[in-house]
Amino acid sequence: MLITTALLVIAGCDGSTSPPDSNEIVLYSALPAKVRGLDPGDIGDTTSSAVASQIFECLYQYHYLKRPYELIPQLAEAMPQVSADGLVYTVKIKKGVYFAEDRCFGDKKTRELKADDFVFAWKRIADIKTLSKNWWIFEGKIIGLDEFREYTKTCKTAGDVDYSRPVEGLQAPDDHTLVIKLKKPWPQIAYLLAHLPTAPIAREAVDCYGRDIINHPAGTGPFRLKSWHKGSFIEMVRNVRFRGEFYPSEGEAADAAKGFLADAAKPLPFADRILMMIVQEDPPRWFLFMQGKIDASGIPKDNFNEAIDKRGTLTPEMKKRNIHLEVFRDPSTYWLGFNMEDEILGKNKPLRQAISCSIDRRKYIELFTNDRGEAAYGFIPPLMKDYNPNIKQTGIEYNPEKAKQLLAEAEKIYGGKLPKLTLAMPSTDVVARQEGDFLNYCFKNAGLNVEIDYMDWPTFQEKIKTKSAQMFLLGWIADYPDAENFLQLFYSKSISPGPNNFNYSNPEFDKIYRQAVIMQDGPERTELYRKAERIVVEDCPAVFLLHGVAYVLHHDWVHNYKPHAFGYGLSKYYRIDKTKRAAYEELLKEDR
Amino acid sequence: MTTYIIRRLFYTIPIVLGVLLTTFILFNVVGGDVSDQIAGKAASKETIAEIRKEYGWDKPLFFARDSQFNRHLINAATFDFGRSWNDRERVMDKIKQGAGPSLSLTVPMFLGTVLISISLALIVAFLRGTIIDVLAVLLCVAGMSLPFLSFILFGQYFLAFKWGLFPVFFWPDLSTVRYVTLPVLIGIAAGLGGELRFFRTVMLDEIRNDYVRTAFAKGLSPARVLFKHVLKNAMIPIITQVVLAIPFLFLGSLLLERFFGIPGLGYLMVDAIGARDFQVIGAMTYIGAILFVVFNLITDICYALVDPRISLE
Amino acid sequence: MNNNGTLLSLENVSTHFFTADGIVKAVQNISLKIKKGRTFALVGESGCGKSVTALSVMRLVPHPQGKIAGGKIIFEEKNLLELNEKQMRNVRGNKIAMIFQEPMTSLNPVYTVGNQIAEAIKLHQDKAGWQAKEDAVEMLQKVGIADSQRRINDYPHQMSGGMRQRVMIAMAISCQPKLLIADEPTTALDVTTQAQILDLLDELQQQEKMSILLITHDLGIVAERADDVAVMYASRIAETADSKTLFANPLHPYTQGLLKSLPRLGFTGERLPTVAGIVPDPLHFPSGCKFHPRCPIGCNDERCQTIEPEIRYVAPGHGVACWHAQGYEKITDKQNG
Amino acid sequence: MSEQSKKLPKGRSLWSDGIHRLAGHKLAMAGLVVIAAYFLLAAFIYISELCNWKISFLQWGDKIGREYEPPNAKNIIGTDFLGRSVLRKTIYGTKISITVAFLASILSIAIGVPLGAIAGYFRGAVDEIIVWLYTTLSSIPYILLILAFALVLKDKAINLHWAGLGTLELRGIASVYLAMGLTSWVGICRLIRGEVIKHKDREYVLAAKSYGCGDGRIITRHLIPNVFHIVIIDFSLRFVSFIQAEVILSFLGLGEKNSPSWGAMIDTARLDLPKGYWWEMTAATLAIFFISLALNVFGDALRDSLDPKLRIQ
Repeated sequence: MLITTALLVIAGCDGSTSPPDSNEIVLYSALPAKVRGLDPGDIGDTTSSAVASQIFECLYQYHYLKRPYELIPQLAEAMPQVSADGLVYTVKIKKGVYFAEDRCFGDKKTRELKADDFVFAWKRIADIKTLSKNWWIFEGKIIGLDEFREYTKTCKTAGDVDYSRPVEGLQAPDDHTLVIKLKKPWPQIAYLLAHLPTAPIAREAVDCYGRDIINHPAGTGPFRLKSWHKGSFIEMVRNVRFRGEFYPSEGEAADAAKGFLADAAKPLPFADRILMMIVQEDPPRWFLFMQGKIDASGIPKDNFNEAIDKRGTLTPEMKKRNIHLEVFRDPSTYWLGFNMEDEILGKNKPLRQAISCSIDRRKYIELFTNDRGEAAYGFIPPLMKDYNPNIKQTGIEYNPEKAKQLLAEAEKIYGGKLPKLTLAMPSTDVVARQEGDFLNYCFKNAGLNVEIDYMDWPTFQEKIKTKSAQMFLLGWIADYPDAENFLQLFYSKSISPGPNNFNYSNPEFDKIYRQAVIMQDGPERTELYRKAERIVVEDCPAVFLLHGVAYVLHHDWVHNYKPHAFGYGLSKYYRIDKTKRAAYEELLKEDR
Repeated sequence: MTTYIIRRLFYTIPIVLGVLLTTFILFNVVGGDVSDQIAGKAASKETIAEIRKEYGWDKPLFFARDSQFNRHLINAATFDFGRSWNDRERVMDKIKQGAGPSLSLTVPMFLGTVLISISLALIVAFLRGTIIDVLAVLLCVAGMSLPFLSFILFGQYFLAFKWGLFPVFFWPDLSTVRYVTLPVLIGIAAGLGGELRFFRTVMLDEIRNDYVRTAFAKGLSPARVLFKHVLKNAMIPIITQVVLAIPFLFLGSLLLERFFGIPGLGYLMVDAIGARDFQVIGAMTYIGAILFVVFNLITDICYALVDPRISLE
Repeated sequence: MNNNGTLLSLENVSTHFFTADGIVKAVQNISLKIKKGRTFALVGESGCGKSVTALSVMRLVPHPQGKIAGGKIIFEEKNLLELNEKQMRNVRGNKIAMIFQEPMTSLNPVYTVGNQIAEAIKLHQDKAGWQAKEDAVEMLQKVGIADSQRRINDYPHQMSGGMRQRVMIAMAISCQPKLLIADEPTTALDVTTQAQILDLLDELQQQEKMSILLITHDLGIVAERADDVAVMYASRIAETADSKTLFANPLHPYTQGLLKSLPRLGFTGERLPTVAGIVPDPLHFPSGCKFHPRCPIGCNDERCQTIEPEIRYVAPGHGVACWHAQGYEKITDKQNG
Repeated sequence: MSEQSKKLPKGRSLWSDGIHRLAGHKLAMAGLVVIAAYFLLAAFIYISELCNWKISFLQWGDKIGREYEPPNAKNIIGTDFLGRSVLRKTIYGTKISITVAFLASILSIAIGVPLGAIAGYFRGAVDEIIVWLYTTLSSIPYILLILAFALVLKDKAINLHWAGLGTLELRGIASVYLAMGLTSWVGICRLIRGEVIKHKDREYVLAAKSYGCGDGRIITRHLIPNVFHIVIIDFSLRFVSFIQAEVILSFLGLGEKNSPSWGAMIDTARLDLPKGYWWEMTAATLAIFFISLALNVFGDALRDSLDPKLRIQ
């Protein structure tokens, strides 16, 4: 999933005031961006995912407590049965799972989940008329699905698309069995079956609401949408038809000591209601958290000093208020990318290296992540199993003197004084401007002449898609814990408008990539991944800046708050202690 | 009267067409299509072509039966602006939903500002030249000279967060009155200066008229002279200022709504600007202009109601 | 002091304007007496302070620049300057009414004339709306407006200048005031209308037994209508007497100059000043007698140039402020006539 | 009051009279001094950049202290997140803000005055078209119009080859002042048109016509100089709104990014304020406050002394 630079904003998760019904347990949280729509097939942004994941479920989910991240069945009965050649996946679906009550199901209000709902949902993603952003998930993977997409292109309108048209690779022999046939091995498939866009969708809902389905999510999850005040707040309530799930009984070694196992085997969810406020400005979001209105909050960059001291622990003021800090690694890497098709940069490796040498990563991390990020030398983040600690030796360190030497070399190649370079920034906001100021400061010190060009996200995307950005600041946060998700960004077949924004093309890399993606996990594949990474780092299509670290503050009344890098629908695990919440209100009153 | 209104409506046709042409040139010709942005992170050429078809960007701009401009005119005439490409929501639904919250913020703000500033303007105009008047004018100018964003930031930080006098943000359990109070007060504080100064000038122009002296010579009290005689005469500039401000109420307040979580049209605009959602901005621009044209007409009718010298025939 | 017969007396009244450019002494030490039922004319060139004198009596000097700096204004044995604002409001429009020069602008354009007349009646006579309205109709009739029942609902812009001045007069007399101040009531009107309005004022004076303070620059009108006259020059009274005396025996060179410029018969609407020279700038009055630069005698006389003459009464009721006036130097004390 | 009208010295033209009155107005003169200081500072920054002078207080990019140093003896208004001097940034910000407001004003005058004069002078069809044009633009809510222009013009390249100028790249503030200029000429155009209509039948114009002056000459040599005071007054008051608009546009991400501007500083500081780093916000707010105050005071005084209609005593 694409993410903008080192701005580590986390959706605050839960919070509380006194709810109208005194026995009701309410989670309050703040979303840092607007929610675009709750059609899982079309969701491409984290904020909408954070909401929709409380309502929809996939075949699989990540274990809440175990690390490294491990998949467990959610709607599926068990992990898939895979044929020997790795091409046929058979998934048994749980029985007795019902959709949340919705008027689209007519008088009965609900219906049991069937394997067909998955087939329908995935065909819908393939249907070009729905303009789904998530076609990349299935593109070229499932037998017959690409042909289905071709077929939809021939249809005049969305209504003409015939969903009963069979797709060989997607079959539901009975209501509780799903058979997926692949064109080639796809080891990551299980991760994607835990990815929100693959959630099942009831055909009734699509028929009933048409394109308005974005406002009428009907899922099988622990909560259902009660009301959605656009741009303001979203209210969800417990889904009475929820299939029943229990809090995990095992976890990491330290989990028991931290109290994460206190609720083991208790029925989920704990909360009756979720209230998600949309608060796009940082100051009010921080104010709401400090007033105890919302349960958890990422720390806006500029509130760091107030919340956390130099050693990365909470300030006494925060401790006094019983606020907890969670720090965790993000599966993300941030970089300054080069457009390899650019006349000046593409053919001039010393220039790219000079730029790489000129940036003081340590200072960057200190300034923009309060010293808590990890300097990056390659693109696979340390959270990934395939992370290569030795990539540092291949990577380039901060060295302004060396930058100057490389620059001299670069000028020889270019044949004269280098023209002004342009760095595209994906945002015009304050943090982007500060980053730009800092980078420019670094460039100046190394004698580089760079213009920083700030633009809004859509313009930035357009620039990248049309290959007209020379350099750009961007990052990637993994959709699933497989480094393949990063590798594909450098594959020559996916250059812009595909995800390879660098327009990087290296036949050697391509060969390894093609080989590695169809391999099952194992030391051999790790070796190939690392080799591919080394090739990229040597070619220097980007300056790898840092791997993200996220911070979340939460109040002491939220129990079972364990950060998770891939899961979104976590509200079901949180338990609220209302007496502590009341105590905080008292504390606030005293302070005043 | 009816003939007058009909004639005036007739005059508005070229204006409305002008507005439509302006928005079309801005958003369709210069702004252009945003299909690559809609397509998302892994777009292919065919998806982009499909999107262009979906939104009609593959059609000629002008001079064809199915040209984009014709489409634009039809959309405007039916008030159906299709779906926002950003979140696939109906543009008209978004606007309808936003109008209420915006009005709940801007109407009290507007009434407060107008009533306070007109009353103060009468008083200040009566006391013209005294130290109170000089101070009031200086305060007004000072208020006008502070950036609006500063008003909001200081107001939210001190009044709401530090001193806890108001809620810092919208909250579902709160009554509307509670959470709009602070933004309304900030809006009034920021807007009062300019309004007060304007109305003071209007009143001063009026208060120098001979009929005011006549009224005083009759033995009327200053309050009666100001509120009965001066105010009604000052109504023409006041109506122009006040009635023509009403269409803007529907647009909400860009900054206040965003900082205080009021899901109105100002908020919608900020989002639309960030996402380059030209459909929303274009629709808002058009609706704003229509409202303006309508209220312009209402203003003219109001003139006739307050001033016997003006006739609509 | 004998106040019998005196309705209003001004004693050493001064009114100053405080402007950005300095203090303008618009009225300096003016004293005069208006007798019951008589017409007192205040004459002078524009800018001499006569209007400000009238406004001072009403205490309607434009504030905050203007201020009555001193003196007494005795009306019905009370000093108006000592009344509070509320008491003063009870005098205005009730006991002392005023009409103005510009009938075109002196009426409020957005209210009907009836409304404006009735407003004063309601205020001062404590009458209900319908009663006040009936009174207003009656008043309009009184000032000679035909079809008053209907005209009462007219707006000022629907009336001619003369009609509007009649409305102003109706408004002024609606509460039977003791004193009517008429500040150049006819200047803005054409000649025939002027005469009609003045006749109307005369007539009403007879009926209502009120005094009139007539402010004008037209000596012709004074000769015909006034009982007593005061001539003002540069914020002061130059000469005052009853009308006959003044016209027969003007003592001040300024008065003499004015009278010379007066056509023998009747009056015309022409502007008066044919006295050589220009009216002095009130910010930079000349030293000594303010008339000396224009005075055939004073321009060469050192005393005139340095010492300003006080008003002295050379005969009962006949005061003059000129060193060279006949009999002026014989009187050493100020007399209060 | 007739008494006061007399004290006007006689025989002075509108201009010399106005300037005389203005010179006596101490507050207005103080305002003028402040405005001049800001302009000179902006000019000085340009000159020093052109001549490559290294003047320490203009080196806003230098790190001069710790990060977020509060105001102290060494750095009077503290430092920002990179340890750069807030004072230097504020001083340097003058350049952007004054440039934007100045160019926008010039642009709006350059469009509005000729159009207004032509419309008022020729009347007829030309007038109809120009009036239609500005009525259309003024029907669109100003804030929406300016945002739409800024948004659409942003990062666009305008092909001026036909004019022999090459391509104009609209980077950074160019789109901002273009948007402001292209949308705000309506007011001045309307005023000039009205005034020209009043003047065109005056004796001096008729006289000029009678001895054979062409239309162009009459407009440029006779009419415009006689109505130019309106332009000056409008300029001084509009300037303020442009400076304030820069703040809003910066908040919406449409402003200058590469060097400090007051709008950008306030926008930055909205994140700083909640943790008590108030100095950057305060510095930029005050910088805006003083020039706005000066312009308002001066503009008012100018209007009072040059425009007899609006003169307030």
